[in-house]
Amino acid sequence: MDLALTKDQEMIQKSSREFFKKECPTDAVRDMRAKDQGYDKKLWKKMVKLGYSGLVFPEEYGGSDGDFVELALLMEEMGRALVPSPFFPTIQCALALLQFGSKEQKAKFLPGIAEKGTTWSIAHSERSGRLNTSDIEMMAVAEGDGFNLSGTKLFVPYAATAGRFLVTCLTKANEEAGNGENGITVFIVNPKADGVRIEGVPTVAQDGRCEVTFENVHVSEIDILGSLGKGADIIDTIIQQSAVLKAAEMYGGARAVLELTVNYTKERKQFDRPLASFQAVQHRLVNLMTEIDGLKYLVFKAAWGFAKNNPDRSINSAAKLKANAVHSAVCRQGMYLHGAIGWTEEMDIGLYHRQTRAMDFDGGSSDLHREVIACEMEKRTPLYKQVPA
Amino acid sequence: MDLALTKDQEMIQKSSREFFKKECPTDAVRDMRAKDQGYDKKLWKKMVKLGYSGLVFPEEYGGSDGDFVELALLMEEMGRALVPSPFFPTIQCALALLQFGSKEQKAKFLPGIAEKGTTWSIAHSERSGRLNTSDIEMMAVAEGDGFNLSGTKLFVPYAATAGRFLVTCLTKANEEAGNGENGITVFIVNPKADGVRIEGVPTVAQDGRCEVTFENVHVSEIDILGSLGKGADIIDTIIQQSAVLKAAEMYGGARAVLELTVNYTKERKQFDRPLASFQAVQHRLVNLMTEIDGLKYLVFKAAWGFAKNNPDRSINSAAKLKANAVHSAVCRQGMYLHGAIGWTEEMDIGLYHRQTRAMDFDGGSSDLHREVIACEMEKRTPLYKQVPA
Amino acid sequence: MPFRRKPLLDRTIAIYKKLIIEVIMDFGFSEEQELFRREIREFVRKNLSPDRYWGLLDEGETDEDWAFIMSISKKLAEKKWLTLSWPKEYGGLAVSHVQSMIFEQEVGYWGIPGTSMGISGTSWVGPSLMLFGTDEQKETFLPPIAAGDEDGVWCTGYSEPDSGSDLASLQTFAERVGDEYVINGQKVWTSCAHRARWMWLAARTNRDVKKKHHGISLFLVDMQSQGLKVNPLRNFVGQHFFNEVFFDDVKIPAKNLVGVENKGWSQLMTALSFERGLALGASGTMKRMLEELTEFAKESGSIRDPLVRARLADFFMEVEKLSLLGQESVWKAERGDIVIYEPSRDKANMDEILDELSRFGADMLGGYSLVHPMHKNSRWTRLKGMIEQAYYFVMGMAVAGGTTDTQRNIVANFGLKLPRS
Amino acid sequence: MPFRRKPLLDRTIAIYKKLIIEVIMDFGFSEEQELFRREIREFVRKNLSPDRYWGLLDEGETDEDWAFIMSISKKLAEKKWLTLSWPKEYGGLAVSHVQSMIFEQEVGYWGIPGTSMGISGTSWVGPSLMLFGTDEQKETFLPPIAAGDEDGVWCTGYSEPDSGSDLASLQTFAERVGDEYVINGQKVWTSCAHRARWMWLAARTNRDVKKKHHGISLFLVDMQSQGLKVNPLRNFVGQHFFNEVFFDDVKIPAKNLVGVENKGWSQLMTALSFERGLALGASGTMKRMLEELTEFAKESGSIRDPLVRARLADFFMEVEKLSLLGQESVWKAERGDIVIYEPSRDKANMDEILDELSRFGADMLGGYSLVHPMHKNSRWTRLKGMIEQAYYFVMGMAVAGGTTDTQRNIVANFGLKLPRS
Repeated sequence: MDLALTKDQEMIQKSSREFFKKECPTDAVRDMRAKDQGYDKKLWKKMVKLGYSGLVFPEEYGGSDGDFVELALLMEEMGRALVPSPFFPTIQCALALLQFGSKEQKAKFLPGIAEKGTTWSIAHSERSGRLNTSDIEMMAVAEGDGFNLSGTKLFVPYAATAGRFLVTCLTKANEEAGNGENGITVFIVNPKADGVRIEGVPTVAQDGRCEVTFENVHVSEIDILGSLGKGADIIDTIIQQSAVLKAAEMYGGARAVLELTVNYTKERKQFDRPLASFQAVQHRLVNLMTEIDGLKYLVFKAAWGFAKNNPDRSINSAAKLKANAVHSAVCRQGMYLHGAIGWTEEMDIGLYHRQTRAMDFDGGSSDLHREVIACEMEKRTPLYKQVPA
Repeated sequence: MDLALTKDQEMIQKSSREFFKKECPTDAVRDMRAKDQGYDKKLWKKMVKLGYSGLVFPEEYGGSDGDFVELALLMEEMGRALVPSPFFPTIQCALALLQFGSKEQKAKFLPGIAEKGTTWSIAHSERSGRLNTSDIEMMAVAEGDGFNLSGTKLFVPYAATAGRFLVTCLTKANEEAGNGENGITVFIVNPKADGVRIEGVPTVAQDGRCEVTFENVHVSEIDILGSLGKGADIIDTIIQQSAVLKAAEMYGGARAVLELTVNYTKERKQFDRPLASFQAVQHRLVNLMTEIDGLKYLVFKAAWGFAKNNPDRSINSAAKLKANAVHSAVCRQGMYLHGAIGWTEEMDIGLYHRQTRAMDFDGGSSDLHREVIACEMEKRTPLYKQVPA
Repeated sequence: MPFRRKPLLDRTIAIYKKLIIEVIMDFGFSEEQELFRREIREFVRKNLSPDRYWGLLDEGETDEDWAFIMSISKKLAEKKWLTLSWPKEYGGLAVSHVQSMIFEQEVGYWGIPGTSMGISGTSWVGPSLMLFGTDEQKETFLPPIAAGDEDGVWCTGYSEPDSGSDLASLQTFAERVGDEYVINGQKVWTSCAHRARWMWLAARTNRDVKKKHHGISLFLVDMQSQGLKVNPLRNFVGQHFFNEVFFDDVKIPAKNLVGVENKGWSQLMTALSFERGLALGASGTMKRMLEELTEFAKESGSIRDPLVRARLADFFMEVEKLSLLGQESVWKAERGDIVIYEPSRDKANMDEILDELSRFGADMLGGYSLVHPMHKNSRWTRLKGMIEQAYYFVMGMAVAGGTTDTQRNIVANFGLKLPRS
Repeated sequence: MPFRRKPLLDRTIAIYKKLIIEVIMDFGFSEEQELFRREIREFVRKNLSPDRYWGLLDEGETDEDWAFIMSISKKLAEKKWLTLSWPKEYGGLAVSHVQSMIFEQEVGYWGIPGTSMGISGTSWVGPSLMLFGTDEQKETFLPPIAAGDEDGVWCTGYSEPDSGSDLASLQTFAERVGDEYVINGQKVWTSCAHRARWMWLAARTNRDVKKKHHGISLFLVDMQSQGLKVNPLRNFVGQHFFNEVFFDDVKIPAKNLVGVENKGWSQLMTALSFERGLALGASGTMKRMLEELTEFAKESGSIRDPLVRARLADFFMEVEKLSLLGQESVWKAERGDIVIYEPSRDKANMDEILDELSRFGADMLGGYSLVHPMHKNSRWTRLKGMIEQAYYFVMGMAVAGGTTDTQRNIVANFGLKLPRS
């Protein structure tokens, strides 16, 4: 057990923190969010140039062989600096390509992400507004050399500028098998294909969410990710990985909000004493700090599991579950402790609070992750009943 | 709307408070709880003499025609004074007799309760340790002029001294109908009948709980309460009524614990200032007071519903749900604010805390009542969708 | 002291029975009161579209919104509902506290806009003037409020950049010069200043006082005065409720002083105490949110989820509790008791329940909770945006009426008689 | 500062790959450490019955219980596990902090009794004597502790009737008379005083001090001294952990003073700081409770209830979090950092989680939670009574190690550097 960062990890943490501090101050964040696509392409290009988008790819695909902990550290810094970018959905898809893609698919797509900064997005949730695979209704019907896709995907992040989508569909062959879970297939779809229509959804986080409608969009068989009808496992993996990455981002944001709030309450006087000297204020801050400290270790223990190729589902889900609770709590309580001034658009804390709901949604809701943990607990033989090996 | 008590209600409140203050000080409570049967028969006789046991019976059965609010006020005082007595299970059964009993049954049993203080108990919960009717497994098999009952009931309060039990069973005729809920019948059983075995359960509340085993206990048809196979409705009514009464008792207890704790923190000094001057202590107490104030009105609004013959299931269940939360919270936080001294057997607060689990159990758990409320909410057409009459 | 009533019953059985049935602790309403409730609902059906919910700090973003709100004020004025509790001589209906309560509950539930004439016209400017104002002030200022006129729209100038919850530390100064007061300083978080015709202003008139509570006076300020500037303070999601108001040698006639110079603090406290109904309106609002969420759950099928059921039940209990606590204050006021700590108790509780309810609601909406609360007409908006509105504005509300912590301090001192911390 | 590593990789690819695989932020344990864990579990299987859980303040009610606990101490001593972290010269194993942590986690999970030699022998009496004791004191007092002898059982005399969390206000007085100290006063909440052979006593030796923290000294007191009386303080459910201890002219040799007279406060603070492992043991205990509850849910069928599933998941997260926070302190200590506020942070958090977990557990047990925690063998007892034990004793534990509020104050001042309240 050694909770210190390696030299490489420290370097990533330090250099990315400095980079975002310089390139992505909060005023720039406000400007970027106000843009139609929700981010600044110049900043994105710089991030690509620094190798962020290919961080965890093998060298052969233009990456730098980084590990999952490094990726989590990078997400933490993005969360801290509120970086508006399509990094998260792109990496979600890229990790799935790495694990489930064919050799050809990897060779075709990964270098584009690592070197050219092609962005990807995942078109998964539908009208239920949830990420549960059992809610998928969109159909893909076999035709010719592939399938025709029809349906509507909701809250697809940064879809308007994406170079490719991963799209989840029910495939008929499997639907006939009667099991919805296993009847899902993941397709790689070009947003420029005929029949794709993209419309922006006005979100409070201004994070480029779109409704994407597919009308008889033809996709060739070679653009299936993994195998036909085995998409549920891919989605499950994507959710597990992205839960941890999103939780890392939320940890960075939560820590930043705590710092903003601690500093504000130290400076601000009320009834002739600093706000931070009131016991009620102190205990709120202490409770928040405790949870944020705890979140940190849940996140990095989960990331370490992926880095060691031995991910722990319960820990991954616990990290997101805790992040969902903590990030929202520190934003809301931080707003509260700032008083009325925290409510104004000039103060940075509101920039974080605007993201709380999106952060909760991406990577999976609390209900979803509670159920993952409960399944694991149910399966496990308790230690006290285990017979020694 | 007038939340004041009537003269009669005030009189009951005042007289019973004085009575219990005099006859049931906390030292006496300790002694009574230490007895095998868990209460003092002399005190019980005095309560009967004052008309408590027949308070809400019609005059013809030896009662004084009191209303449900008065009954709730009496329960509040019993809660405040920690009165150990079989009052609650007796009244649970008596109310059921009043509502569902035949003329003969009422004439036979009610005067005994009102005038002689015969105590009753309800033998309902079984090995699931819950009050849900769906958990009933005990069988009653038709034989001769009645039924043979076999099974085990758990956590039956003050069973060892009860003159009669109400016993819930599955009756074969209805079980065949396939619906467990409606296959239940309530029997009036004499504990002295052949085949009844009573064994004390050592509870932390020392409240005379027993395991009651029935082995082929024969019960005549005339001792069925209500009609064959319609017992689920009776149990439902008993739970609704007793939820409110138990909540009233818990309200009295919670208020007493709050007072004990407020007084203690005002007197006790720490770091040269009264404990009650610390903001963290104050806010704990304020939050508790708020909930206890709220509990009061939930309880009495529910009781008012019964008194007006128009009970509101959601309010009844909300009263118990809130009581379960508040009573336990004020006991636990009260213990905490008392510091180590609250932990000693000399202090009264522990007497209340010992009851928290029993209070939660009697009258229905939080889960049970949440489901009652949810069903009501589901059924109701929301106001904004109602078409004006 | 036995209370068996048999002897009593023997003697006066008829009277007694009547007593039992009619005068028990009573949570019900009279026929007249129920009729009034139906009349309000009728008004709502006639005048408000079911597609928009105007509650939860929705004071209207656009000029069209504002015009609509004022049109409702006008209609409310016609029914004298703007001034329901005012004495008849000032154009009110002088109804009981219970009837006012019914109105506030319905306003919360249906989100009826335009009931307060700015942020303060009907609620404390009017009642304060009746107590402390000169006859001329009453004649000038009360009628436009009661009539729902644009000229009866008020904002309140209490908060300042450095005063926070510590109201008495305000620094805006009003200097008596001849028969005028010259005002300099700055107010902040002034809701509705961009709509109001008048400001109810607290300013310092004496700096040489031992206790900062002394030396404060109240004024009636024309928002069109020279030297007065209103600056919008958009909130973090881009909505405009709050303003900064700057006073640069603003001159007002001396007769616009309310009551006695330097005695403003106690008048101001009295004005604050008029704001008793917060929990009543809020419990109405939350009842609505809960019903809408239940309907959403039924439509989406999540009503079958035991977790959703359990939480809905918990919130039902909390909202009912809050509503009953609000009623307690009304009942106390009705019978002439002074209500001291109860509104603070209920305010703190209300903030907490609303915070949790809005978060639960957002969780239930899932992806739909991402939608911007200002886009009420987007086809991805659910429940008229009320959940997002609540989710993002709870903290603003918690702070607006004095922070929850401050409320709890008040309850500690006055409700539980604990020593000051 | 780009961190693309291609140039680096080109040069030193082999070394670099090794780095990645072996030295990332590491939550794992070495083979030796895992072996140690297995050895502890082997010990448990051999020496403890699966039908009783000795954790959660269960120090044994009867003399038979106590004899059993001492027998376990003896066996632990044979393995040198009582003094795992002590230097080898004092009979210890001088293991790393991580290995101590493993031991504490397992002690919590399995509820291994007899690990602390009374309440304080191994945890702070021993380590404090090593720092501040004379050679003679070390030779006399350390071996019986390390050996698990009855003579090595200690209690600690800190709390007094009027001192509460404010330890420095203690009044028990020790007066130097010739080569003795004469002690008068009273201690309270003294765990294990009725079993201990020795007391680690904090007493006042100087009353004329400006700050009450000065003028305190530490002593080693024979519990069989004349004038010393131990009075049981049963708790509210009838269990006997605590005692009052009265000192009536109790004479002890002057050589039983620890360190320097009147400098006891800093020694005492050092002793308190040894108590770092609370959260580690507690998270082990809670992990056990959670596993037992999950099994109960599987057996009773309530595992199919989504409400139960959700709460189990929440507690899994909380316990895992607490465990990781405890590990943070261990890791900091291991690399030589000073741990200041972290134990307070984790103690406050632990109290809260245990409180909620025990209430949830009691709810799950339903009627079975009514059973008295002292009746561990009743056939209605579930989960060896551990839920009821926790439910009724959490508050005692919260108070025992300094109240949760005080812990939060410490975190506020030292963790967040907030000004004193």
